[in-house]
Order: sequence, then C-alpha cells, then structure tokens
Amino acid sequence: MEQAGNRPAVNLKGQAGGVPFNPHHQETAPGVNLAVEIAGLRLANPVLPASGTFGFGAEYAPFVELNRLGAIVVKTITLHPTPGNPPPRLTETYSGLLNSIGLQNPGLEVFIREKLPYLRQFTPPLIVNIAGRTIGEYAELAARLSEAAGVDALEVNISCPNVREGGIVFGTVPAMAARVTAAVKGNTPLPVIVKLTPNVTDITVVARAVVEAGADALSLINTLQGMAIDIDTRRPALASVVGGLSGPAVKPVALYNVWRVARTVKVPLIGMGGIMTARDAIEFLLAGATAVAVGTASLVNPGALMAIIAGLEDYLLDQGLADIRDLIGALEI
Amino acid sequence: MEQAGNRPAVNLKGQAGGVPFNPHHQETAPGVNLAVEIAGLRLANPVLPASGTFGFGAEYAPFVELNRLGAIVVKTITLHPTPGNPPPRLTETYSGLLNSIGLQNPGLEVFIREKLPYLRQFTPPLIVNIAGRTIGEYAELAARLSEAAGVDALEVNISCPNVREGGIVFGTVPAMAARVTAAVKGNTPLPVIVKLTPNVTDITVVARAVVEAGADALSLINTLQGMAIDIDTRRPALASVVGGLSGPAVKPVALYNVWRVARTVKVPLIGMGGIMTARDAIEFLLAGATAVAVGTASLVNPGALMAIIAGLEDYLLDQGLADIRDLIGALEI
Amino acid sequence: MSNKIKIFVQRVKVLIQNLEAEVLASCRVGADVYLLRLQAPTIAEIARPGQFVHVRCSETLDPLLRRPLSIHDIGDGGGLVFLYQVRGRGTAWLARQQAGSRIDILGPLGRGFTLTTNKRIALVAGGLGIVPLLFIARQALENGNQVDFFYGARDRERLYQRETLQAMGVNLLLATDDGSAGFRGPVTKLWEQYLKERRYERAYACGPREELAEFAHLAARYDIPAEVSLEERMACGLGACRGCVTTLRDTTGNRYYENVCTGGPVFDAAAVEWEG
Amino acid sequence: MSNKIKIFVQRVKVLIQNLEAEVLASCRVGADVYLLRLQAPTIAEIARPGQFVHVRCSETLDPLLRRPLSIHDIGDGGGLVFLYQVRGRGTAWLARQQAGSRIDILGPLGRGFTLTTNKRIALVAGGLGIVPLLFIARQALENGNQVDFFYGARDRERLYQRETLQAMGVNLLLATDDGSAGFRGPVTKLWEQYLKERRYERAYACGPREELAEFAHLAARYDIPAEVSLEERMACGLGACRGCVTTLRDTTGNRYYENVCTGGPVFDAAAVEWEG
Ligand SMILES: Cc1cc2nc3c(=O)[nH]c(=O)nc-3n(C[C@H](O)[C@H](O)[C@H](O)COP(=O)(O)OP(=O)(O)OC[C@H]3O[C@@H](n4cnc5c(N)ncnc54)[C@H](O)[C@@H]3O)c2cc1C
Ligand SMILES: Cc1cc2nc3c(=O)[nH]c(=O)nc-3n(C[C@H](O)[C@H](O)[C@H](O)COP(=O)(O)OP(=O)(O)OC[C@H]3O[C@@H](n4cnc5c(N)ncnc54)[C@H](O)[C@@H]3O)c2cc1C
Ligand SMILES: Cc1cc2nc3c(=O)[nH]c(=O)nc-3n(C[C@H](O)[C@H](O)[C@H](O)COP(=O)(O)O)c2cc1C
Ligand SMILES: Cc1cc2nc3c(=O)[nH]c(=O)nc-3n(C[C@H](O)[C@H](O)[C@H](O)COP(=O)(O)O)c2cc1C
Ligand code: FES
Ligand code: FES
Repeated sequence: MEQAGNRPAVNLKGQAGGVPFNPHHQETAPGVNLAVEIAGLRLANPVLPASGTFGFGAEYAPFVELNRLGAIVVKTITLHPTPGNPPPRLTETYSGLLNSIGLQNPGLEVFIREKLPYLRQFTPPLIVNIAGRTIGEYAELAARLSEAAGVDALEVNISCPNVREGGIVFGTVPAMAARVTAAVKGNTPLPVIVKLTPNVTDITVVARAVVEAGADALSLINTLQGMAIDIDTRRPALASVVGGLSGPAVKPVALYNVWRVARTVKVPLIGMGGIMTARDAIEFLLAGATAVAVGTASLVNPGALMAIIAGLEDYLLDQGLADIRDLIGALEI
Repeated sequence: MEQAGNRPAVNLKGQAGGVPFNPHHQETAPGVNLAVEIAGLRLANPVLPASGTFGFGAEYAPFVELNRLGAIVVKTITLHPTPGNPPPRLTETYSGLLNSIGLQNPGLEVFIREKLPYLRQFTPPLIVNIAGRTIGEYAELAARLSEAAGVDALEVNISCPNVREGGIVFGTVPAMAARVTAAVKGNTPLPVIVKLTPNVTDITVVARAVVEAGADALSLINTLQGMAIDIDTRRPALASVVGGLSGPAVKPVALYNVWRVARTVKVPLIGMGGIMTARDAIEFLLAGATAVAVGTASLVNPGALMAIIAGLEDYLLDQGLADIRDLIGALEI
Repeated sequence: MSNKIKIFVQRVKVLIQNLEAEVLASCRVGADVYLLRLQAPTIAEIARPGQFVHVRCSETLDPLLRRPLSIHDIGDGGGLVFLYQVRGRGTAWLARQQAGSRIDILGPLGRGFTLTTNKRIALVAGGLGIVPLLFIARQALENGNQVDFFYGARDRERLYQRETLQAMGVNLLLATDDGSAGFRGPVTKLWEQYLKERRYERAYACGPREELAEFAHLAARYDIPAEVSLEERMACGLGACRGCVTTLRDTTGNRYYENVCTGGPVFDAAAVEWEG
Repeated sequence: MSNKIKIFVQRVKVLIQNLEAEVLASCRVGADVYLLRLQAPTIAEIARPGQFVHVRCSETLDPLLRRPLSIHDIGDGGGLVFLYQVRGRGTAWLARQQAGSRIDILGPLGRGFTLTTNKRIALVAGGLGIVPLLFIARQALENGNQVDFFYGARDRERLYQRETLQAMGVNLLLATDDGSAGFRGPVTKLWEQYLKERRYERAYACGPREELAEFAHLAARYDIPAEVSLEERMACGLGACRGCVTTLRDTTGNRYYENVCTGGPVFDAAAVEWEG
C-alpha cells in the first residue's frame, strides 16, 4: 500500500496529506465484512471519529459521509455550558498537536435542543461523550441523555487533562474511576464506554476497576500530558501552560496501552491515538481493539475517516480476508 | 533562527538534518558564559549526550569534539556483561524511535579495562550510567566505579523499561526508587544523579522520594513505553514486543515532566527527551533544567551535539544575554 | 430545524473544497516574503475578500498541521494568489515548492469582509496585513467604492505590492517607521490625520494586533463601522476543534470565545476584546 | 592502550564523512526501483565494496532516521551510485529528489568484502542483492580475478543492470523464478550446478535471507570461504546505539549479538546464526 507507483511520488491514499474529496463513496465491497460489535451496538465498520475532533458532525459534512461511519462520536458535553480555556489553545509539536480546549461546549440543554436533531438523521449509532466535575454531574448527564431520543451510547470522559477539578482526578485513581462508572451505569440503560487516560503508571489497574464497575467497553487513549514553550516570548505556548498531546507522535504509546488492556479485560476496546492511515488502524485492531477512533488526522485531512475506511476494505481485499473481525487481536507473538 | 534566507531552503543550522561536519570548533565566544554547575560538577556548557545513544564516546569522535561537551555520559553499565535483547531492536515511528536494546553492554570489568582509559583523556566530567537487577548490584557498581580513576559522577538508571526485573520496578515505585538511591549514595563519594522514568502517574512523587534519599541531581526523561506492529507479518516490530519511545515525538511530554519536577525539588535537573535543536534545548532550560541531554538527535545527525552548543551561543549573542544561567527556570507564566 | 441544517450542509459541500492545486509560480518579493500563485479555479471563483485557505505544508507528518493563508488576490484563469512571510518550518517548506508542484489546500474558509457599493471606504494595512486588503480593494473598486488605502510598514523595502495597488486605482497613502517612504510613523497615525477631514462610511484593517486595537479605537471614536481580520493558531479550520478562538465581547459587555476560523477571521472591530 | 585508540580515532575522522551531496541523476529503472547518482568524491575515493552510506530521507523530522543504502558503483569524477527499491516513506522521498537537489549522507560506513587477487570467485546475487555485488565485481576484475556472477530474480524485468555487468566482463549466469531469463529456479540452485564442476576460491553473496542461508550452506559443504552482506534496521550507523545487531556464532558455537553497521554489513557466512 505504500509503494510508490509510476510517478516518483508517494501514493497519498490513506496518508494524511492530500486525499481529494470524493463525496460519492461506494458501499463496502461485496463479500467483505467490516462490521463489528461494541457493547451491543452494531457498527457497519470499525472507524469512528474521536471525541472533540469532529465537533457535532455538521462541521465535517463536506468531507465525511456521516452515514458511512462506524458510529458518530461528539465532543464532550458537560451539564452546563463550558466556556473553555483562554487562547492560545493549540500548538504544534513534532508530529503532534498539543491542545488545551478546556472542554468548550454549549452544555447539555443546547446539545439536546440544537445538535441532537441534526445528528439523529444519520443511521450510525450516536455516541455522546460526557464529563462532569462531580460524580453527581456524571449521573445527571447519564440520566438526561438516556431520555433523549437518538443517543445510542455514552462515552465517559474521565481523563480530560485540562479541567482541574474534573477528569484528571477521576481517571488516574482507580477507585474514583470505578465510582464514576458505577454512577453512570446506575443511571442509564445505554451501553457505557469509559475513556481512559494514559497518564498513569499502570493503565490495566484502572481498566480492571472500571470494568468491574460495569463498563461495557473502554476507549483509549485520551491525550498525554505535555507542554511547549515559545522561547522568543519565554512564555508557555498555551495559555493554560499544560495541554494534551495527540496525533502521530503518540501512536506507539497508544498502541502499547491498547495491547496491554486487551490482554487484561474482556470488554471490547476502541483504540485511538495517532491513527493517520488504514495501516495504523490495522495495528490497533491486531493489538486487540474492536474499533478505532481517528482524531488529529481529521484535523489535518478532513477526509481522513473516509480514506481509512476505504483503506481497511482494500487491505482485506488485498489479503484475501473476508471478515475484519479476523484481525482483532490477531497479533502473533 | 528559523528564517529562510536568500535561497528558498530551510536553514539547516541547529536542525536535525545536514549539518556538515566541522571539526574545528571555535571556543565559546568571549563575554558569553555557557558554564553551569550540576551536583558540584562544573560543566563548560549545559549540553550532554544521553546515555545509550553515544556509546562510549569513541563512536562519535569523527563528529563530536569530546572536549567541547558539557560532560560525557556513557551507555548504562551493568555489573556483568549484558547480551541485550534479540533483534529487531529498533523501529521508527512518526518522528520517534522505538528501541529495545536491553542494556547490551560489556559489563563493569571490561568497561573499566577497555573503555575508561580512552574516556579519561578528555577534560569534561565523565558521568557513568549504571543499572542493577538488585539493590546490591547498584551498591556494588557504585562502590567499584568510585575507585576507578576518571569517573566524576554516577547516573542511576532506575527507569530502563526493557529489563523486567530491573529498572521498571525501581523507577515506578517511589519507595523502591528511594532505596536504590540511598544504596548508591551510601557507597560512593561521587555525585549521584538519578534518572527518572515518565511512565508514572505523578513523577513529582518519585522525584521527591529520591531527592529525600540523597540524590544530588535528577535527569529526566527516560523513554516512554511504546509498541509498533508490522501489519504485513502481523508480528510486533520489535522482538521484545514493547520498547522505549524517544526522539522529537516525546518532546512535549519530556518538557512537561521537567517543568513539574523543577517546581517540586531544589536539586538541579538534566532535561532530555526529543531535543533536536538549540531552540528545543532552550525550552528545557526555561522550564527549569540546568543542563540538557541529547540522544536520538545524535543518531539522526552525528553532529547534533556540536550544532546545539553552537546554537545556544548564537542565541545568547542574538538576545544580548551574557550568561546562560539567566535562562534556567526563566519561564514566565 | 434539521431541514435548515441540511440546506446549510448542501451549501457548504459546494463551497469548501480539499484539493491538490498546482503551483503556477512562486517568487521571492522580499527578504523572506514570497508571492505564490496556485491554479485552483473552483476555489478562486467563489472566494471572497477576507477568506483564507488552509495549506498543508509538508508531504509527511512533520510539520503536521495545515497553515492558514489569507487570499491575497484572484489571478486570471483561476489563479489563487498568496503573499506570505517565511516564519517557521511550514512556510519554509512552502517557499521550496516550485512551479509544477502540487499543494494540498482546503478552502475557501471563514467569513470575509462585509462589502459595500459606491461608498468612500478606508483600508488600513500594517505590514503583511496588506494580504487580504489588496483583495478587498480590488473588489471594492469594482463595486464603485472610493478607496483610500493606508499602508504602513517598517521601511520602503517592506511595502510589498505597491505597483499592483497603484495600478488598481486606489488612493495609496504610505507610512513607514523610518520615513523611507511616505509618512514617518504608524499607519494609524496617518489614518487619524485623514479621519479629521474625511468621512468614511466603512473601514477595514489587517495587521499587527496593537495596530488593529488602535484602528478599532479610532473607528469607534469617529463612529465608523469597521472590520478587522485576526490571526490565531488553527487546527481544523472548519469550526470543529475549537482550537482557534479569540475573545469577543457581546453588546452587554460579556466576554466569550469565538472561533477565528468560522466566526472570523474577519470580525466587527467593536466586538473584539482587545485587552484579552 | 589510549594511544592505539587515538590512532583509530584519527583514522576514522578521515574516513567517515557527513555531507550534503548533490544529486547528479536519478532515474527509474524498474517498477519501483531507482538508480541514483550523487556527487561525493571524498566518499567515492575511499569507499570499498560492501560498505554503505546512511542517507537522510527527509528535510524534516518525519521520517526521522537515516536509511542505509549499499554502495552500488563508483562513477566517473566522484560519482557515488545507488540502486534502491521504494519500500516505504523514506525511499519514496528519495525517489522524489531530482538532479540538483542536495542529500545529507553519512559514510562510507561498515566493513566491506574481503578482496582477493587473481582468483576464481563466485558472486551470488538475489534480487536487489545485486547492489553491493556489482561494486565488488568491478573491483575483483580489476584485481585480476575471474568472476562468475550468478544473478537471480523473480523475472527478467527484475534483472537490473544486466548490460552494465555484461559490459564489465563478468561471466554472467542468470536465473529467474519464472524462467523468463536463464535458469528457471533459485539462483542458489544454479550456483550448485556450477559448484559440482568448478572450484571457487571465494564466494560472496547478497540477497534475501533464506537465499543467503542456502548460500552459506553450500559454501560450507564445498568448503569455500564465503561472505554475505546482511540487512538490519539501523539508527546511528556508527556502532553507538546497538540497535542493529544480528546473531552470530563464535567458533565454540556460542551465540552473540554483533552490530551490522560496524561489525558488518559483510560477515563471514560461517559465523552467521541462520536460525536466529
Ligand atoms: C486566518 C489567517 C490568515 C493568515 N494569512 C497569512 C498570510 O496571508 N500571509 C502570511 O504570511 N501569514 C498569514 N497568516 C499567518 C501564518 O498562518 C503563519 O505565519 C504560519 O502558520 C506560520 O507557519 P510556520 O510553520 O512557518 O511557522 P511556525 O514554525 O508554525 O511558527 C512560527 C511563528 O509563527 C507563529 N504562528 C504559527 N501559526 C500561526 C498562526 N496560525 N497565526 C499566527 N501566528 C502563527 C508561531 O507562534 C511562531 O511564533 C495567517 C494566519 C491566519 C490565522
Ligand atoms: C547495510 C544495508 C544496506 C542496504 N542497501 C540497500 C540498497 O542498496 N538498496 C535497497 O533498495 N535497499 C537497501 N537496504 C534496505 C533499505 O535500507 C530499506 O529498504 C530502507 O531503509 C527502507 O526505508 P523506507 O523508509 O523506504 O521503508 P520503511 O517505511 O522504513 O520500511 C518499509 C519496509 O522496509 C523494512 N525496512 C526498513 N528499514 C530497513 C532496513 N534498514 N533493512 C531492512 N529492511 C528495512 C521495514 O521493516 C518495512 O517492512 C539496505 C539495508 C541495509 C541495512
Ligand atoms: C483538539 C482536541 C480536542 C479534544 N477534545 C476531547 C474531548 O472533548 N473529549 C474527549 O474525550 N477527548 C478529546 N480529545 C482527545 C481525542 O478524542 C483522542 O482521544 C486523542 O486526541 C487521541 O487521538 P488522536 O491522536 O487520533 O487525536 C481531543 C483531542 C483533540 C486533539
Ligand atoms: C537507542 C537508545 C538506547 C538507550 N539506552 C539507554 C541506556 O542504556 N541507559 C539509559 O539510562 N537511557 C538510555 N536511553 C534513553 C536516553 O538516554 C534518553 O533518556 C531518551 O532517549 C530520551 O532522549 P532523546 O529523545 O533525546 O533520545 C536510550 C535511548 C535510545 C534511543
Ligand atoms: S481551527 Fe478548529 S475550530 Fe477553528
Ligand atoms: S545502527 Fe547504531 S549500532 Fe548499528
């Protein structure tokens, strides 16, 4: 797939750069199954947007056929509107992106009123990512979203590194992570996906704790804690000093965490962190992820999700494989 | 410093690529002080090679004037010869390098007999990095190296992620890290630098523990745990499955850890992780490091250390600064 | 509701494009400033002054993010013209691309300037702030406006595109810090002199932030509807990541964050929180 | 002791160089195979067959590491010739570089083949294994050796540089998997036929690992001193990082790891642990 062709140029297909927009996507090739199941949800393919990098879907509509996604995952929703952190909120690092958005979102009410009706029209499952500052807020978010038509699963962000009193504490302390999980589970009939942070000594301890508390699936990784300095001004590159690192730079760390957690717990995993191409996505499947999420790649190349789905299909055809599920956890050691 | 000049090309100076070898290095410009002090050692400048990426010095002699370095830091030495891990031991990741060398080294005896005489001829302080499988081995290494003429300080590797019974346990458990530190301190009159791993929930806890146990300085970060898969063979890219991630990809994580530790402990820090250019090095100084170490950059560009020293000098001159120590911890928040 | 959004989506589909555009010409016009012309007719035909294009400045993943560049001018036959300064690794890569290369671009993006017809307007450009103002100048002249173009820079060498502006027919009023061309001093000071005599029905500015703040201050004092084009670091350029916000003030004085990529880059000068 | 090492360092200083070499020519000679000629006289004049050059295949930090390429030939006037297949992002970048570009190279590196004079020798190349063997063939002929050059590939299209070899004056013996040129089957099988009749005083091989193992096996059976050129992923290329090891066996059968970059890439075929 990465061979250069006739012309001395890289084949950009499935690469981050330059995939021209093709709105007319063919359906999955006959005879090839891309469908997987996560926590009772059937996904037509294992490729999802990562929360916070895909807005509320509409932003990417010019480049992504939302009906072709495995599921739709929206930006973290909090109970009340969250203004987010002061700018600058972004800085580029070597093959990476450091951000401190601070969970800016319009809050639960506005989400249900203004975003959900649009999102409801698409067929893939809708996964709503939630974060609270207290366990009570998580519980309330779970309860209220369960009543809103069109929400198919909750992804619980216990790991956002930007909000002091919130995510960071819950996600790094196994007992706290378990309590959040239990509170959400107790307040919703929907499948609950808990999103783990990699900023811990042993991610399998947290994984085990939240699975015991009832998590139906796990997603990982959220961003790594990082920092950058503008040496000309001698100030932090981000107004909030510390940010979350994502993108290709973190891929090896993400893959390592997915592999370890896959060997620890039985629930399905959504793997993410630095996936830029279909080849990257396949690494996560082989390591044991049932599905993958794509974040930073979409920010660089708005068609990345489509290119990755197409690339998975091509890979199966190339390899003469009929079912993508045969790749899951198929790493040979 | 990163402006393109007359010709539409990047100025490679201080960049990882293409610095042509210039064996005739001028001395530090008059009126500019690059010297710093770490644990009683006077370094003519704050730029060091990172352990394990510089062999035993001779390998880089064609490109690096060893007498121009702030100090010389050698590959980890173990009590007995260590064969290392089976190949493949390396794989490239996006802007990163994943390795599982497994501490291959000829052991203490051979080091003292065959490597030390060569290293002794150079004027910069010689820092010997050590790792043991038990606390007793650390203690013995410390005692024996203290008797060997020419060793100026010990760097204690409690964080190598590749040797199961060794580094990984000591470096991630604060009490264990403290015990190793105390054992080394108790067996040497030399300054002791403890090298920390970033693979922990809170690096400041480990930092505090080893400083309380007597560490004279800290170096950080060692590599991040990571993994890569060859999807064509469906096997791990490294024979030992898991490896350590280094290089530009990890820079934001390294800088974050240095900044946090600098605000926690009073001892001097040697910052490292992804430093490719003088600009990168300055970020670490501003974050609070007294010196920096350069690893992966040398593997890419054998003249990187020289280019970074020259770049620091240029920066001071450009900025009209007389003393590099004015940059240490000078981040404005 | 969902119907309305559908229509919006339809509209966007037609507008924002991601394509590989061929470099028609790239030439150095200053110490580190380049004029770049890309062949991108489908973007050129719909682009409006003040909009920008998000440019991939790498064939690999380092540098990673796209770089936003305002549209400087529309050339003949679908040419899209940019004027940029080499600042770091991204723009340095761009400067190495020669005629015939293909560049991955995304655009047109953002909200452009509010256009007027048959009015007297003032454009105030500081340094590279010339970029979007040349485009609006051309459009404004076509719409029958009288254009006073205030253009300031460090010195005469940095007054790029003077001939183009002159040929266009704007009333060009220059200012330099060192007095090597035109008025000696900040361009906003020069504008202030004219403000005392002339009545502008609209004013537009682009340049360094302090200069824009001063511009906004003057516009408010003389009660002129004014717009500024702002810069902020960007990732998606599409309004999805919320990375590019700037601080605005609503009519009641409350501060809030707005995306520069979709809410801007052009903002009402009175709505910008110049302190934050 | 330290004196001896000093001399070594001196020697190395003169030998290994890091410089930017100009591309003299780059041309496609197969579906994904390129012939590249760089201007690097100071390396060309000291390079020995079997040595390699470590090539930076990026202007940025992605891809990050250098890529090792064996020296294929020495051209006139200081030209250094490479033949490579596009495998991934690094070699794809290299394939985009055109005459006039400059490429950051480090070399010559590694231990080359042991040369002989006035002997009958066999060279056994599988696929791109041709690369270092063409260089040694040229040198061997100059040294008065008789050279049987066994050259195998998938099909006749993949038998690169046949004309060059023929013009050089080697006794060229071809093998292809599909029989489209020469012997049908593995090149080692073809060599085996000759081994039964001819006595070679030395043999050299480069190619896929299984083929090299078979070559080593045959050389041992016929008691011919034999050398192979191996590949392993590399970082520094200088012997410092210990990343590029291969498994060898000492005379007592003990296995140990040796750097391919400095202990090789050429090894005594009998010392290589073919199982590990
Ligand atoms: C809407 C918009 C339109 C723009 N139009 C133009 C234009 O027409 N011509 C032009 O020369 N420049 C323009 N810029 C600025 C241009 O995008 C940056 O100079 C460019 O991204 C720098 O990239 P680099 O890789 O060369 O530098 P980097 O190495 O990324 O950074 C070099 C310096 O530039 C700063 N910088 C990086 N990105 C931005 C950014 N997005 N905005 C402001 N500063 C930044 C960095 O903080 C750093 O100090 C525009 C910016 C925006 C937001
Ligand atoms: C001493 C030496 C001499 C070589 N000489 C030549 C030569 O003359 N011509 C030629 O075409 N190739 C040669 N190779 C192989 C060449 O270095 C690799 O094909 C190249 O590094 C691949 O880089 P890439 O970025 O294109 O591929 P990548 O994207 O890095 O990798 C593509 C595939 O190539 C494999 N690979 C990567 N690096 C190496 C490596 N160092 N050795 C073997 N496999 C690797 C990867 O595992 C992967 O499967 C040589 C290798 C060595 C060690
Ligand atoms: C700009 C940005 C915003 C993000 N916002 C959120 C968020 O709101 N909630 C969340 O759970 N994760 C958030 N993330 C993390 C991503 O969902 C994902 O876990 C991470 O970026 C790793 O994937 P990637 O490397 O593919 O981007 C955000 C990431 C980025 C880059
Ligand atoms: C190939 C390689 C070998 C290494 N070996 C050691 C080692 O033996 N001991 C040690 O303390 N650190 C070792 N390290 C870690 C480095 O010293 C350094 O902490 C790390 O690579 C981060 O710096 P860098 O990004 O500049 O390489 C090694 C790193 C690499 C890449
Ligand atoms: S750049 Fe992503 S919202 Fe503006
Ligand atoms: S590549 Fe570093 S030792 Fe061989």
